Amino acid sequence: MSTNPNIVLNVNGIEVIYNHVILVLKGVSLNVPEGKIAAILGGNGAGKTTTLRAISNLLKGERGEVTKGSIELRGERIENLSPADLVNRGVVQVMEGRHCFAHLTIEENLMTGSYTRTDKAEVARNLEKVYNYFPRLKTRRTSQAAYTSGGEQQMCAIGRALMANPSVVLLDEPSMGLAPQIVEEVFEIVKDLNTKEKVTFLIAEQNTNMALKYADYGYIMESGRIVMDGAAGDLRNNEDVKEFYLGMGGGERKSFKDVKSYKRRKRWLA
Amino acid sequence: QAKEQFFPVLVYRTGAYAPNGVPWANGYVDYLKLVNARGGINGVKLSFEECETGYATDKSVECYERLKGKGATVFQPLSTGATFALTEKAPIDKIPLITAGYGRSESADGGVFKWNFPLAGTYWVAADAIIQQLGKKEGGLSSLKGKKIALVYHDSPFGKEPIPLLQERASQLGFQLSLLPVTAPGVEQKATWLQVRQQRPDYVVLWGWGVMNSTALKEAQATGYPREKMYGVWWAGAEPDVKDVGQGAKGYNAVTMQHGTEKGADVVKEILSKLHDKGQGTGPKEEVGDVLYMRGLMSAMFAVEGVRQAQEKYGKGKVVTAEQARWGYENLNLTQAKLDALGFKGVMRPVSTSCQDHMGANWARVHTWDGSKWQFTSDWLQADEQIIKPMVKAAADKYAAEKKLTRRAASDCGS
Amino acid sequence: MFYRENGQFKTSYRADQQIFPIAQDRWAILALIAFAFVGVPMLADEYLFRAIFIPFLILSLAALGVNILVGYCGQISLGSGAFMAVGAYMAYNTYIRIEGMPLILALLSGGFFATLVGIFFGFPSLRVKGLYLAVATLAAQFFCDWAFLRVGWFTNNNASGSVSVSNLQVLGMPIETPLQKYLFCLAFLVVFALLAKNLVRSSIGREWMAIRDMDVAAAVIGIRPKYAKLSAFAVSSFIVGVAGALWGFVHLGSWEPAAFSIDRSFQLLFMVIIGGMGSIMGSFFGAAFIVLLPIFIERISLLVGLSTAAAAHMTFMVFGALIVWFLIVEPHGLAKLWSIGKQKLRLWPFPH
Amino acid sequence: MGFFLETLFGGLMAGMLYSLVALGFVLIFKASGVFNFAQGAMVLFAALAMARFSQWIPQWLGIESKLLGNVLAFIVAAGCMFILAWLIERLVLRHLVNQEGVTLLMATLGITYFLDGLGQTIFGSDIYPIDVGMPKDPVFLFENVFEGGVLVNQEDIIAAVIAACLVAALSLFFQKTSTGRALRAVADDHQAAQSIGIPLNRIWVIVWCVAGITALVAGVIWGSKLGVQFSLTTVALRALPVIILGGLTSVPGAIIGGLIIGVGEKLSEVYLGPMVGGGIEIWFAYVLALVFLLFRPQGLFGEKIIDRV
Amino acid sequence: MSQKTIGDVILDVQNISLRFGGVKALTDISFNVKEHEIRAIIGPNGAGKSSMLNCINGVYQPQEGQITFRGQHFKHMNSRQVAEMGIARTFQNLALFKGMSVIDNIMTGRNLRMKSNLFLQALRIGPAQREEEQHREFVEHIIDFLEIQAFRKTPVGQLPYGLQKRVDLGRALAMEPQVLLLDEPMAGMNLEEKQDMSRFILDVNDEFGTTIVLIEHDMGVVMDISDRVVVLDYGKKIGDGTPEEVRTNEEVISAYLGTSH
Ligand SMILES: Nc1ncnc2c1ncn2[C@@H]1O[C@H](COP(=O)(O)OP(=O)(O)OP(=O)(O)O)[C@@H](O)[C@H]1O
Ligand SMILES: Nc1ncnc2c1ncn2[C@@H]1O[C@H](COP(=O)(O)OP(=O)(O)OP(=O)(O)O)[C@@H](O)[C@H]1O
Ligand SMILES: CC(C)C[C@H](N)C(=O)O
Ligand SMILES: [Mg+2]
Ligand SMILES: [Mg+2]
Repeated sequence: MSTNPNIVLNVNGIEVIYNHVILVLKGVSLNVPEGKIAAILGGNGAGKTTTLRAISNLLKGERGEVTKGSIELRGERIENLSPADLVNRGVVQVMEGRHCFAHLTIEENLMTGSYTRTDKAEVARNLEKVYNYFPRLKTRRTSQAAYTSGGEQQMCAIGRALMANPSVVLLDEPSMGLAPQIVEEVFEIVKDLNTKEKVTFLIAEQNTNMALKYADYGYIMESGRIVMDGAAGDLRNNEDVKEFYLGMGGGERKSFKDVKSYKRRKRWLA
Repeated sequence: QAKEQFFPVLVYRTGAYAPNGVPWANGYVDYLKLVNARGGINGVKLSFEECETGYATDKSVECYERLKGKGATVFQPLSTGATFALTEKAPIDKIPLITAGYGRSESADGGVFKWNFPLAGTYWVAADAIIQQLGKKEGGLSSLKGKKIALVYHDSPFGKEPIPLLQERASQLGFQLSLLPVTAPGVEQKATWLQVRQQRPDYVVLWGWGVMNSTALKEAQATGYPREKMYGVWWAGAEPDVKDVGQGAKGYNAVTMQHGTEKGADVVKEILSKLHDKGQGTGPKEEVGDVLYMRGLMSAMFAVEGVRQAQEKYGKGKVVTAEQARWGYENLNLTQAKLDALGFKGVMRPVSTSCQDHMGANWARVHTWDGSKWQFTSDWLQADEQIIKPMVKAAADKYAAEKKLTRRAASDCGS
Repeated sequence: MFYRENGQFKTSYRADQQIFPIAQDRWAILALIAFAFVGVPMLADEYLFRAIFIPFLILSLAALGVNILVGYCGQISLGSGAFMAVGAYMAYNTYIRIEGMPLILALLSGGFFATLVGIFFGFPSLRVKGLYLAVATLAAQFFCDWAFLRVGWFTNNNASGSVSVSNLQVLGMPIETPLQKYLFCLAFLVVFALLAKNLVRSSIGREWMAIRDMDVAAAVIGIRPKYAKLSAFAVSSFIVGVAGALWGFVHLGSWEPAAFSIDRSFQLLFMVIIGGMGSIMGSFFGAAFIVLLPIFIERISLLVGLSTAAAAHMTFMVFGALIVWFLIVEPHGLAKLWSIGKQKLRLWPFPH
Repeated sequence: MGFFLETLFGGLMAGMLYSLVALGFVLIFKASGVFNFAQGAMVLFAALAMARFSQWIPQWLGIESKLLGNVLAFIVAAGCMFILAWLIERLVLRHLVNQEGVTLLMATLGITYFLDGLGQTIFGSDIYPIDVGMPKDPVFLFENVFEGGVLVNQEDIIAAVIAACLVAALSLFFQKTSTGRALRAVADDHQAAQSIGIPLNRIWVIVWCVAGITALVAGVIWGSKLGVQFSLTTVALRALPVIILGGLTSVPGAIIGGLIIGVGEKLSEVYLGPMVGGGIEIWFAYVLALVFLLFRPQGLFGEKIIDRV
Repeated sequence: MSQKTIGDVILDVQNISLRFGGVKALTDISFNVKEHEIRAIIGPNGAGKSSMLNCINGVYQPQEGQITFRGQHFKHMNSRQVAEMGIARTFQNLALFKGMSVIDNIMTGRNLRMKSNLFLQALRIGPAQREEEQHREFVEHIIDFLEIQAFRKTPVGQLPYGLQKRVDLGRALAMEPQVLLLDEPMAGMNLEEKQDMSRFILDVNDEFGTTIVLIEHDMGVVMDISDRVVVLDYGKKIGDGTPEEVRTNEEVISAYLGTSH
């Protein structure tokens, strides 16, 4: 990877501590090349969300801080920028757990997404685009976000981020709570934006199957460390990944019903 | 032990009541300084320390405890609420309380309230003086019959204190009393003054403190109630109460605790020359001699003179204990000659206390705001002992009964 | 190195359910209580007792009560002053009206009447939430302020509307000297703190917290919001009422409604927030912070030679700044700060 | 009847004055989810600045004209409020992003203490006049209809007009501009607002500054009515039932709430008060607000309280 | 795999309609749940699945229709009643008690069964103490079962999303329900965790005989573990039957599954 000259995002050995005492990331390094899709995979509590928060500088509100390492965006150190500065530089995060503005309507939610855009025509175009991607949102445009279904909120959160015309999007579990069709659509949208508009993506995802299908490169994370990385295709063929993340250990997909006992996950780190 | 007679000073120089608390404190402290400049009490120098109470009872208690430990001679809390709380503590600690012009009216009864000294006037005195002045205006107390008098009062023990006396007077003289409470601190009085406008009382008696007073005057102006018909208690008759209203308060009257604004008094001149001209004064020079400043000055004078009196008994030129000082306050005998010598000529009349009478004087005058300064507009008024005495006794007895206290024996009076 | 829970294995759930599961904590607390009962009386002087410790103890007790309602059950209350007042005035009335009423019973009866009033004003909480609920409790506050001034019965028809008590004694022992008063309040506080701690770690305590954190979910698992909220109001106002009675009887001796004004309500709420919502310990920290710190700052300002007024203003400013500073360091209050400190100690000397 | 009208009118006017203070609360709450306990302190601080500068500036610059003096003082005082807003953002809010409401409430308590101390240190703790030439004497209407006429107060009317203008302007601001929308977003979720590029820092400075200027306007009006001194902070307590009745998040609610509370409390004091000894208006205001809340728990115009699982 | 016996209808939903203003969340929905079965509800986003659970739970009150539980009819249910009758539930958007530790969260699930009164609890003597210990023991089993021992005393607000979901399930299990309603229990989990979760669900279903109503978007899971499936779309029921039947239902395919499944 280091041979690629166009690294947009370069995370270098960061350590994150919550509340002054809880050490969560223990030296995470990763980089995302311009115009590619990178995925972070890993179990619950591995630190994916934390990594994304560190990049987009949203840790402060969670009382976390980056204590070691550096984060660069196109060669510029960004640890001390505010999230708003980052959005102005084109980096937008879609937060885990939706976080729609409860009292605002769906449309108002989307419109706040364009806070940093000044061109009215462009905003209108973006809005149209989002509604095209998620027709469901259009039918619910006037309801308060709090009163929409989980999936609708998820669409709203993604759509809202797109309204900022980002060049780098950090997606935290985009597929969560979405119907299978929509999951696929979301990934298609990602691909679409990626190829057509050269938007770079960093995706934290549980749906390994999907993620590796669409990503160019993957990182596997475990207990605050990156334990494996590689091109998506390589990962897909890795035996461990197959077994633990794709459910295809030993060839065939196993039925959920037939999982006999709880898996003892193989730990890459003892 | 101590070489100096220590006077604690509870003050409020901040917060809602600061505009009224500051001049009093300045006067109090200036007088203590003046006594030192004059050479102390028979050579005993005074020391003092301020403690900020913010007019809050619990802060006052804290200050009391703090300064008590330093050998306090006498406390003057300058708040009715704090007076109530300290009244319970003083007998245990054996420290006298001077509450010149406030506190419980029944505490004038030294037989029950051994440690309290509402010197020179209680609220019942003030209320009675006002009624007498109204009587004079109407051409005799009996002409008050059928008149309407409204009491606009601070809704607190302080404000409620005059009610028993006014009711007594109302039933005796046959005027109609209506009670209009104002919730502290009294920044919103529209409803009250609408009621005044509706009832059209012949007189309004204003029993306020702090911002309530100026607000009342402004509302009176806004509802067109004549200020000439308004009579305030002596805590509603100083510069901070009217100066911000200015011309709007013209004609407003207030009963005084004997003194008014006394720029020309000897003691004021002395303070100006001995302290302020040397840069040792407290507070702004222009305010020396203002009403509340004088009140502080006078209160400090009482504190000092009691000690002087006690020295007569317990040893001239010696520091007296609080308990000894109490005897001094109980046996004050400030004759006119003594007062004149102290520089209070024309400011006040004699005060003399006894075992039974802890008040020592019941005189008052009325002064009126002419738009820029206070001016006396009445003769000396004396509260009617016939009415007040029995009320004091009854109330004191009730207190004693509740507390299971017995009246002091005559023998106790000598000590 | 010395503060560790390693090696202290719990062999029963009972052991794990102790108030202080870590042995060091247990010893520390016992030592502290022993010190409070024995050590402090030997060291403190009258000023400390009367001006510092007694108010601190009583307000801690009140803060404890408020914490149950606000911190544990999440019902914002600005009526604590009123409940204190009810406690004080009703204790006064039972005390003087019933011949031979024992002091402790009188104080508890103050708590009992505060409970009734508390439940009454707690009813709106079944419908109204959050800051909006504050208005109901404020109504209690202003109404009680007014009622105690206006209704003669409460003050035994005292003209000025203030009341006083004296000659306190318990089982023939007088509660007169500062030391006796201190021990009396301390005993109350220790007992109530223990009972409160038991409550909050029992099922009722969990119900309160569940209602606080997410009332819809709480209802779904079978918690009755009505019962949980009203019981929190009841328990809280009982404790607050007793504290009010102590404040009147033991600390002031004589009082008027202004002693329990809206400022007191705010003060108590702030103790709870700065000390730590939902923490018994936090109530003590909060009371200490709000009662002691200003006095301390003021005395320092006086020592450096500021005038009375300047010192008072400085106190305000420094105190305000400290509040903000502590919140920035730990938004969840001093109790949280304390537990994080302990956690760090546990890791020490090897960070993480 | 004449008297009833008078009371009614007096209540409406008093209500408008409460609304003016209430507005500051609503503004900050709506735009950042912070219940600003310091609103009363800000009113006092602003009024003190205005009162003192209107006295000092003419002295320093030797200006004769009262109008000019007042205008300059107003500008300087507004400047103070701006600096204050900026400092509050820098030193306080910025470090408390994404914290719970109570924490922020507590922080504003810290600010209250600080301002109280600071204001008195800089400006003194005496009572100071603000004289912007408000007419003080009453006028009487309908003198031919009712005996004694119906008394109204010009000062109140002026204040009411100013309050109405402020409300109109602020409502427009919230409803029609994208900043207004962003403010509401911030109130809902600090973190999400940050994540889509709303600059919290700038937003907060703006909001606090606007609230500061509202406080200044309230301070000038109340100050010219009462004189500027510490008790001015207590008018905030009067505004509490108003905002709660109107809804914490509603600008027009502050006005309607003010009118209802104003009328309710004056009528109750005048007509019910005498029966029970008077002094009831303050608790009556709260009880009135409570009664409304039992029917609409979010206040008359407040945003619905959302609880969904 | 043990042969499981599906019993009678335990929960019967009849003609439920639910509207929010103009939004028709549910229109005339009927379906039933039999004892001991795993019943899945699927459908596109906003179809009304969560609303359906909310109606059963008494959180929402449907305008029309009735619900029958064990032969008792309800026009609408009251949350407390529902809980007492033995219906527990997890939430799509995590409705944990954020400020409480994992243990306390799960213990709240036992509250319905705790009988000692306030005074006993305050004194913590005898029965109260014993009761507390008994229930604690039960909860510890659940904690072991869900493998969250290490987080016992952590405030749940600090746990990662996936673990919070487990605690949510734990709380519901602590109620020892007869019917367990699960709203997307596996959202935000990776495959391995989903396998674990499926195992939990199957075990609960097997060992305790608990009836399960499951909302889930992962078709793999739904098809593998459920006995019968209801499909909702825009508030209407468009399919009901065994996984096999549903999978091949044209309408379901076009509305929800899409072609690739
Ligand atoms: N605000 C916080 N305070 C303390 N600890 C936290 C906080 N947020 C996360 N953690 C801890 O950090 C670790 C990593 O959490 P993170 O949310 O980054 O995981 P994740 O990989 O995103 O998991 P998931 O897939 O479940 O979302 C967890 O152990 C969690 O307990
Ligand atoms: N309280 C409410 N007020 C208004 N509308 C509501 C409310 N609850 C749900 N709705 C609407 O009802 C519809 C169904 O919502 P529901 O949450 O049941 O969907 P769902 O099937 O669970 O979807 P998802 O899979 O996305 O969670 C949605 O359009 C939603 O916006
Ligand atoms: C200066 C004062 C003693 C008057 C005051 N209102 C009080 O009685 O408390
Ligand atoms: Mg995550
Ligand atoms: Mg759902």
